[in-house]
Amino acid sequence: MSATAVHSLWTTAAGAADPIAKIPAPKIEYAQLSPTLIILGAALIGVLVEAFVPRKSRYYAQVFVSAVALCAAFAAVVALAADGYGTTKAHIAAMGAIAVDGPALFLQGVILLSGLVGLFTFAERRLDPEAHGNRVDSFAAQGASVPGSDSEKAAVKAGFTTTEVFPLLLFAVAGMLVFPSANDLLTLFVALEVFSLPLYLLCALARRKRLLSQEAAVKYFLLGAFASAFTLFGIALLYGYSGSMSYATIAQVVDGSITNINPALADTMGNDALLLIGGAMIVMGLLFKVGAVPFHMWTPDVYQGAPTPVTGFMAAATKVAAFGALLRLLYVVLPGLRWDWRPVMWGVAIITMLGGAIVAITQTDIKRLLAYSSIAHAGFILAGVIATTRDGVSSVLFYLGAYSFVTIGAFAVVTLVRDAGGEATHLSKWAGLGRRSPLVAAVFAVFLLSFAGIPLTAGFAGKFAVFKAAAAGGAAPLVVVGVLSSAIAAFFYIRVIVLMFFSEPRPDGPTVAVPSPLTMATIGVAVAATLVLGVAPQYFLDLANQAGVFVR
Amino acid sequence: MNPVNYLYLSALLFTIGATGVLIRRNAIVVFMCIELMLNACNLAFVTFSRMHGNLDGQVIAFFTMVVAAAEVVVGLAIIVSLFRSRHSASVDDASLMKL
Amino acid sequence: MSFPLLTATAALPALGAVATAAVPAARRTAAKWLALFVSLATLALGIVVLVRFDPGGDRYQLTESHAWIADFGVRYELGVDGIAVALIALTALLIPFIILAGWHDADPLETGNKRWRPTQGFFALILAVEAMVIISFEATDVFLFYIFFEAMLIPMYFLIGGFGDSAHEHGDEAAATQRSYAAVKFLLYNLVGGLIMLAAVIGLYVVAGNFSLAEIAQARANGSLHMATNTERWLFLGFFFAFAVKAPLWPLHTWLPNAMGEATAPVAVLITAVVDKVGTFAMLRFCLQLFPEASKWATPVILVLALISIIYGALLAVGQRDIKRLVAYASISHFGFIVLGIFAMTSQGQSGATLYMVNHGISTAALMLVAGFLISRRGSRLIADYGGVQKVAPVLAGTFLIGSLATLSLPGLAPFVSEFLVLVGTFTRYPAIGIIATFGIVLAALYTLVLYQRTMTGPVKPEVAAMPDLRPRELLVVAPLIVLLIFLGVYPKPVTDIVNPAVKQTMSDVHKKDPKPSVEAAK
Amino acid sequence: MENLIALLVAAPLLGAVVLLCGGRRLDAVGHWIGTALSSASFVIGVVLFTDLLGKNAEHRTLMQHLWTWVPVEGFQADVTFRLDQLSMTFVLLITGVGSLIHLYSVGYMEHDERRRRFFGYLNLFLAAMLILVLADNYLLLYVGWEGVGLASYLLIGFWQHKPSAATAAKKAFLVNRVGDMGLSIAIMLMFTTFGTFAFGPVLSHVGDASEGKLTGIALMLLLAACGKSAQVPLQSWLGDAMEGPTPVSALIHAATMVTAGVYLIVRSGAIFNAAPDAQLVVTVVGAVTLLFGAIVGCAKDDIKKALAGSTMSQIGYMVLAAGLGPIGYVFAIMHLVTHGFFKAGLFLGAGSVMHGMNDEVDMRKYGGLRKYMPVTFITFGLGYLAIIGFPGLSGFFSKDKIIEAAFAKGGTEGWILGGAALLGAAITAFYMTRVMLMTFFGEKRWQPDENGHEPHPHESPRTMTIPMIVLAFGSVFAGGIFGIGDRFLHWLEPITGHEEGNSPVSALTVTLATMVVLVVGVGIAWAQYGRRPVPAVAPRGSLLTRAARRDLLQDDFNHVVLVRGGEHLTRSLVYVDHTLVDGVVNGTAASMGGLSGRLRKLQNGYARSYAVSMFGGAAILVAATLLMRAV
Repeated sequence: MSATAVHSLWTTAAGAADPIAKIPAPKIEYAQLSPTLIILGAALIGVLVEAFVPRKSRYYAQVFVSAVALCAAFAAVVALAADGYGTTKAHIAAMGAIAVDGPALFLQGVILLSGLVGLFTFAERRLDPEAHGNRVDSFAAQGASVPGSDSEKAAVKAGFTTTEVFPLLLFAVAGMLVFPSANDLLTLFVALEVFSLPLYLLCALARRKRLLSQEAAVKYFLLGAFASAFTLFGIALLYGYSGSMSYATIAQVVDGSITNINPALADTMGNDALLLIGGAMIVMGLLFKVGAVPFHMWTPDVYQGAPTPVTGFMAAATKVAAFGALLRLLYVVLPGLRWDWRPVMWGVAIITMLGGAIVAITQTDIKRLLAYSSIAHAGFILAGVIATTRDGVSSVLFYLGAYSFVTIGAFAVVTLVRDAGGEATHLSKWAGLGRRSPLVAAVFAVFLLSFAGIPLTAGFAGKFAVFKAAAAGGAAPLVVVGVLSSAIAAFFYIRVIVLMFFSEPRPDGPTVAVPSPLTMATIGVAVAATLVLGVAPQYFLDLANQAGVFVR
Repeated sequence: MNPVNYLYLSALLFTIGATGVLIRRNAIVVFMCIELMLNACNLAFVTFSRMHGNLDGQVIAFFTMVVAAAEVVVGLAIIVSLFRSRHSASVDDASLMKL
Repeated sequence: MSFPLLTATAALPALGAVATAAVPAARRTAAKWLALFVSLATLALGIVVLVRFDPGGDRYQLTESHAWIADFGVRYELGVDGIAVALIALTALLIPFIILAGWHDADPLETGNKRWRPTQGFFALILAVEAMVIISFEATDVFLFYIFFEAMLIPMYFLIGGFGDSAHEHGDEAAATQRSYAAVKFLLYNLVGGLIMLAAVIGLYVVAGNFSLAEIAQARANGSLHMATNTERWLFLGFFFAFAVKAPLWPLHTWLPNAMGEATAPVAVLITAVVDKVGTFAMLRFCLQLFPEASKWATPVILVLALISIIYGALLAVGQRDIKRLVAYASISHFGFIVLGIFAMTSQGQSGATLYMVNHGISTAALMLVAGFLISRRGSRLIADYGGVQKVAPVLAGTFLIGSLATLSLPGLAPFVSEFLVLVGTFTRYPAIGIIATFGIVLAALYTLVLYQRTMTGPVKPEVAAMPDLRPRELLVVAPLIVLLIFLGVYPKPVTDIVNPAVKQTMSDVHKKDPKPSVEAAK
Repeated sequence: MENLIALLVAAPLLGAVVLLCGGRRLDAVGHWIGTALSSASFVIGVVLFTDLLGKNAEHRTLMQHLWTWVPVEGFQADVTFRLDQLSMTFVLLITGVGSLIHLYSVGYMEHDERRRRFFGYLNLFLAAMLILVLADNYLLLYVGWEGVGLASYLLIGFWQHKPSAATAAKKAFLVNRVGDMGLSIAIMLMFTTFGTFAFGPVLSHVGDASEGKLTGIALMLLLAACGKSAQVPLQSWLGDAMEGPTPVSALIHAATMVTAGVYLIVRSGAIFNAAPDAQLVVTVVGAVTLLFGAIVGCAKDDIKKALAGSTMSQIGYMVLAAGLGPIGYVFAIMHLVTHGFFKAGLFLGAGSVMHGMNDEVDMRKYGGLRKYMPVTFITFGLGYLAIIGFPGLSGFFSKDKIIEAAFAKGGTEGWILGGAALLGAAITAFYMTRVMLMTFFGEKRWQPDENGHEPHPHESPRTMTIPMIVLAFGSVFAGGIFGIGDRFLHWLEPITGHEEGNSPVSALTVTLATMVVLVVGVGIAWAQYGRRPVPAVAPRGSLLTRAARRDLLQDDFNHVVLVRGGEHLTRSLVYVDHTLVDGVVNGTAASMGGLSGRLRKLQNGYARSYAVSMFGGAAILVAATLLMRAV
C-alpha cells in the first residue's frame, strides 16, 4: 500500500498546475491581534534599549516602555471587547491560528493587568538597602557572575542591574496572551515555549539566595522542557489522528463530522488510540503548567527559589494562561471526548485539592506555603473546568481573575517582610508581625482569608461560582471534596494569622520595609480587587458570563 | 515499506529520551535526552505528514527545531551558570529546596 | 421607598466599628465612649424595630429587597418575623452591657508602641460582631444569611484569641498559646460547619434556583418546587450540622468551653448569649421552613442529642473546676433545652425555645459578667481559689446569687417560664423525653449552688479578704440585667405576644398540630 | 374585698425589696419595718377573715385575677389569687405566727450585724408562702413552692461563714428540687390531661380523666409533698436545716413551710380521691415518717434536732390523715394549725434557752433550767403538754381525731395505720418528756467552755417572751376552739369535703388507748431521765439509738450512693469529654498533620524524582483515558 501512497503524494504535487498559486498569501487581521503585537513590539524595543541606551537610564526606559506597552495592550483588549469581538464578532483570526473570542479577550485582559502590577513589583527598588549608593531591585546585578565571586561584587559595586528582566517579562506576557487564544496546536506549542523560556531565565535572576534561584531555574527548565516534550508528542499524535493542526478540524474529526478517510490511512486516521493518548499527553503538559497533582512538584521549589516578584507574576499569569488553554482544548477540541476525559479530570481535581491542602499544613516557608495553596486552588478551578457548561467556563474565568490579583498581592506583601538576609520567608520570623505593623499584617490577613474562601472576599465569590457550576454540572461529590479540602486549607491560612497576631514578636524578627508607590499600588489594587470582587462581584460575573463562549 | 514503523521508532526514541531524563544525573545529558524526545516528536510529525499527504507535519518539524534551538540557548545558559557556581552539573546536587 | 430601618440597624454598628478602629492610639478612652454610644444608638434603633413591628401583621415585616448578585440568584433581602425581632432586640440590648463590662479588658500595658491599638480593635470587633449578628437575624435570603453567618467568625476569632483574661500580661506565653488554641478551635469547628453548610447552600441553589426564603418556602408549600426525599435530607443535614456546631449541640460542643474559658467574660457572653443564638435561630428559620419533611424525619435523633446535651452538659458543669468553663457547660445544657423546644414541634415548645434564647442571653450575661468581675479581682478562674467572698463583697455575691438562681431557672425569674414551656411542650408529645429532661432542673440546682457555696460562702480566704465590692460601673452593668430578669419572669407577655404568631407560622410550615388534651377542661 | 388579697402578698414582698435593696442606712430600723409589714399582712388577713365569716359557706371563695402570666398558644397561665376557707386558714397561720416570730427575732437577732437582711429574707418567705397558699393554679403555686424553698435556702444558710450552714442550705434546696421535679411533672401531666392546670377546671373535671393518669399526677404531687414536708424518703434535709437561726426553724421548719406538702395534698383532694392507690401510698408514707421522725427524735441530744424529728413525725400524722381522704382532710389541716402553734412555741422556747446558754444546743449540757428562765419553762411546758396530746390541750383534739380516722379507714389497713399512729403517740410522749426533763429538770450540767467563761442562763427579753406566751395560749386553746362543736370541720368542709369513716372501734376507745400510750411513754421517759441523773456525755447506746442518732443511716446511704456515685460519674464524664469527644477532633487534626508530614517527604528536592512522578502521572493519565474508553 505504501507504494500507492507514495505515488499519490507525488501526483498531488505533480498535478499542481502552478505551485505558487497553491500558496495563498496569508491574511492577518492586525487590529485583532494588536494586543499581542504591541507587547512583542515593546519587547523588541526593550532589547534595543538594552543595546543602545546608556546603563544609567536603561531602568527608567525599560519600565516606561513596558508600562506603556502593557497599558496600550490592555486598552486594545478593552477596545476589541467593546467592539463586540468577545461576543458577536468573535471569530478565528490569522488563518485559523488565533481565536479572538470572549475567553481569549477576558484572559488576555487579566494577564495584561497582572503583568502590569507584576511589572510594578519588578520595578521596585526601595526594599533592598542601597548598595554603594545605587538603588537596587530584587534581581541579580549580573546573572552571569558567579554568586559570591569577585565579579559579582564588582558588578554590584558598579551598580549593574539586570534590566533585561523587563523585555523578558514582556516576551512572557506575549506568549501568555497567545496561549489561551491559540486555535491550532502549533500556535499552542510555540506560545507555550515563548512564555516558558523567559520565565526559566527570570527564575534564575534573584539578587539574594542566588543558589536557590539557580536551582529553581534548573528544575523549572528541565521539568518544563520535559513536559513540553510530552505536549509536543501529544500534538504529533493528534496530528496523526486527524491530519490537521487546527482545533476546528480536529474537533470535527473527533465528533465524526469529517469522514472522508482515505482507506490507505485507515490505521492512523480516526484511530482513537492516537486521539486518546495524544489528548492525554497534551492535557498533561497543560496540567504541568497549572501545577496539578501529580505534575505539581516543581511548583514549591520554583516558587520558593525564584525572585518573589517573578513568583507572584508567574503564580498569577501562568495559571491564567494555562487554564485558558486547557479550557479551550477541552471545550473546543475534545468536547466529543467528554466522557473519556471527565472521569480522569475528576481524579486529578480531587487529588490536587486534597494533596495541595494537606501538604501545605506542615510548611514552614511562606512562599512554599503559598505554592501549595496555589496547587489546592488549581484543584478548585479544575472542579469548575469539569463542569463542561457555559457556567463552568465563566466561573473559571471569574475565579482566575480574582485569584490572580490576590496572589500577586500576597507575594507583594512577602517582598516587604525582610531581615538582614533579604526577605524573611521562614514562618517563624513572621511571629507577632501583627503587633509590629498591624496594617501590613491586616492586609496579608485579608489575602489569606480570601484564599481560605471566607465570605465577603474575592476568594469566596470565586469558590462559590466554581462549586456552583460544578454542582450544577453534576459533580456534587467534587463539591463535597472541595469543601472538605478548603476546610483543611483554612487550617494553615489560620495558622499564619495566629502567628502574625497572637504570637509574641521575636526580638530578632524581621522589619517591614517601606516600599515605593509601585509596590504600594500593587498591594492597593490587590486589596481593592479582593474586597470589591467579594462584596459586589456582579459586574465581573456578568463580564465573565458574556465571555463564556468559545468560538469554533 | 510501511511508514508506521517510523512511528514505532519515534515512540521508541521518545521513551529512550524520557528514560534518560529519569536516570541520568548530569544536567547536560538530561537536557540532551529531552532534545532526543523532541526529535522523536519530529520523526513522528514527518511520518504522519507523509502518511496524510499534507505538508503541515514537515512544517512543524522546522518549528520544533527552532524551539529546540531556543531551549538550548536558555537551557545551556542556566545550566552553565549553575555549573559555575556549584562546580558540578549534577541535577541531584541541586536539591537545596525540598519538603 | 421607606427608610431602610433594618439595614440601618445593622449598618450603624458596622460604621461604628470602622470609626472606632480609626481612633488614634492615644485616644483610647474616646474609642470606648464612641463604641458605647454607637451600641446605645443601635439599641435605640432596635427598639424602633420592636415598636414598628406589628405582631398581628404579615410574617415578614420592614422588608427590604434589592438586587445583589443576580448571577448567584442572590438578592439583598431583609425582613423580620417575631422571633427575629426578639433576638435583634436582645442583641442590641446586650452589646452596651458587654462593652461597659469590658471597659478595661483591652487596656494595653505597653503604651509605647503607637501602632498597637488593642483597645480600639477590641471595641471595633465587638461592634462588627453585633452588625453581622443583627443582619444574619434579618436576612431572608439564605445566601445573605450564610455570608454573615460565616463572616462573623473572623471578628469573633480575633476577640477570643486576642484578648484573653491575661490579655494584659503579654509575657504570659502559656496563656497566649491556650488562647490561640481556643480561638483556632472555635474558628475551625465553625468553619467546617459553615463549609459543609456551603455545600448544602450550593445544593439548594441547584435544586431551587434562587435563595429567597419566602419564595422557596412558598414554592415548597404549593408543591411547585419538589425535592427528592434524599436530596432534602442531605441538604437539611448540611444546614443543621452548621447550626448544631454553632448552637452547640452534643457532641459538637467541645469548642465552647475552651472559647468561653479563654476569652474575657464579656467576649464569652458575646459568644454564648449572642453569636450562638444565630445557630438555634437558624434551626427555627431555615431548617424547619426549607426542609419541613426532613426536619420531621430527623427529629428523633435531634431530640436525643438535645437530651444528651442537657444532662451531659449539666453533669460536666458539676465536674468543672473553672468558673467560666462551668458556665460554658451550663450553657451547653441550656442550648440542649432550646433545641429540644424547637424540635418538639409544639407551640409551647417553640415559643418556649424562642423565649429561652432571650432569657438565656440575659441570665448568662448576668452570671458571666459578675463572674468576670470576680475573676478580674482575684486574677484566677479556679473555683478553689475563692471562698467567703459573700462576707467581703456582699453586693457582688448577691448579684452572683441572682445570676445563679436565674441559671437554675427559679420561678419568678425569666428563664423559668421558658424552661417550663419547653418542658411542657416536649412532654405533650414525648412524655419520656420530657421527664428525663426534667432531671436537668435538679442538676442545674446542683452545679449553680455548688459554685455559689464554694466561691461565696464559708470562711474568708486570705486572698479575697481585700476584695472590693462591685464598683458603680459594674453595678450599672448588672442591675438592669437583673431587673430585666425579674420583669420577664413575672410578665413575659410582651415577648410572647411578639413570638407567638411567628411560632404559629413555623408550626404550619412543618404541618404540625399540638396534641390535644385527653380531657377538654380548659375554659 | 377581693382586691385586698394582693395586698396580703404585696406587703411582705415590699418589705423584702426595701430591706434587701435598702442598704446599710436601713440597718437601724430594718427589723421594725419587716415586723410592721408582716403584721400589716396579718391585719389584712383578719379583715378578710371577718369578711368571709360574714358570707355564707358557699360564697366564701374570693378570686382576684391580676394579670395573664404566660400566654402561649394553648397554654394559659394567669396570676390569679384564690382565697377560700382553706387558704384563709393558712393565711392566718402564716401571717399570725409569722408576725410573732418577726417580733421574736427582733430580740433574738439583736447582736447580728446582718439583722436587716435576716428580716428581708423572712418577709420574702412570707410573701412566697402566701403566694403558695393563695395561688389559683398549680404553676403559680409552683412559684410560691420554689420561692419558699429559696427563702428557706437563704435562711438556713444565713450564717454562711459556717460551712455546715452553707452545706445544709444547699442540701435543703437540692432535696426540695427533687420534690419540685415531681411537682413540675405533675403539672405537665395535668396539662396533657386537662389542657390546663388551674384548680377550678382540673379539680372539677377529675371525673373525666383515666385513673392511671390521675394516679400518676397524684404520686408526682406526693413526691413534691415529700420533698417540701420532709417525708420519707426525702426527709434527710430537715435535721440539717436546724443550722439556721432558731426563729427560722420555728417559722419555716416547724409551723408553715414544711406543712405545704399537706396543703398540696388536701388542695388536690379531688385527684387523690379518684386515685385510691396513690392515697394508700400517701398513708404509708405518712405512717412510716411519723414513726421514723419519732424514733430519730428520741435519740437526738441536740434540742433543735430532737424537735425537728418531732416535726417530721407530726407532719407524718398530717400526711397520714390527708392520705385517708375525706375522712382525714379536715383533721390534717386542724392538726397542722395546732401543730403550728405548739411547735413554733417549742422552738421559740428552745431558742430562748439557747439564747440564755450561749447558743449551746446539747441538752446534756442543760438541766434544771426551770429556775433560771421561768417564762420559757412555762410556755415550753404548755407546748409540751399540747404536743403529747394532754387532754384538753390543742394536740389532744387534733391528734386524737387523726388516730380515730386512721382506724376508720377500715380493714387491715385501718388497723395497721391506727396502730402506727398510736405507737407514734407513745414515742412522742417519750421523747418530748425526755426533752422536757433533760432541759428544765434535774441538776445543772453545763461547764465553762474552753476559754473559761461559763454560761449564766437568764430569761430572754420581752420581745422574745411575748410571742412565746401568745403561742402558748394558742397551743392551749386552739384545739378546743376548733374541735369542740366541730367548728373547724364546718369551716373547711365546703372545700375539702368530709365523711365519717365507719371505725371498727369507738371514738372513746381510741381516746382511752391514746391516754394509755401517753402515760406509758411519759412513764418510760421519767424512768430513764427523771429518776437518775442524765450523763453529760452521751452513752454509747443501743444499735437502734446509734442508728437513730445518724437519722437511721439515711444520710450515710445518700452519701455513699448519690454523692460518691455522682462524683465518680461526673469525674469520668469530664475525662470522657476531654479524651473521647474532644480527642476525636484533635485526633483528626493530628492525623492530618501526620499525613501531611509523610506526604511532604515525597518532595525530596531531586528534579529526577519529580520527573518520575510526572512520567508516572502521564502514564496513569494515558492509561486511565484508554481505560475509560475500554469500559
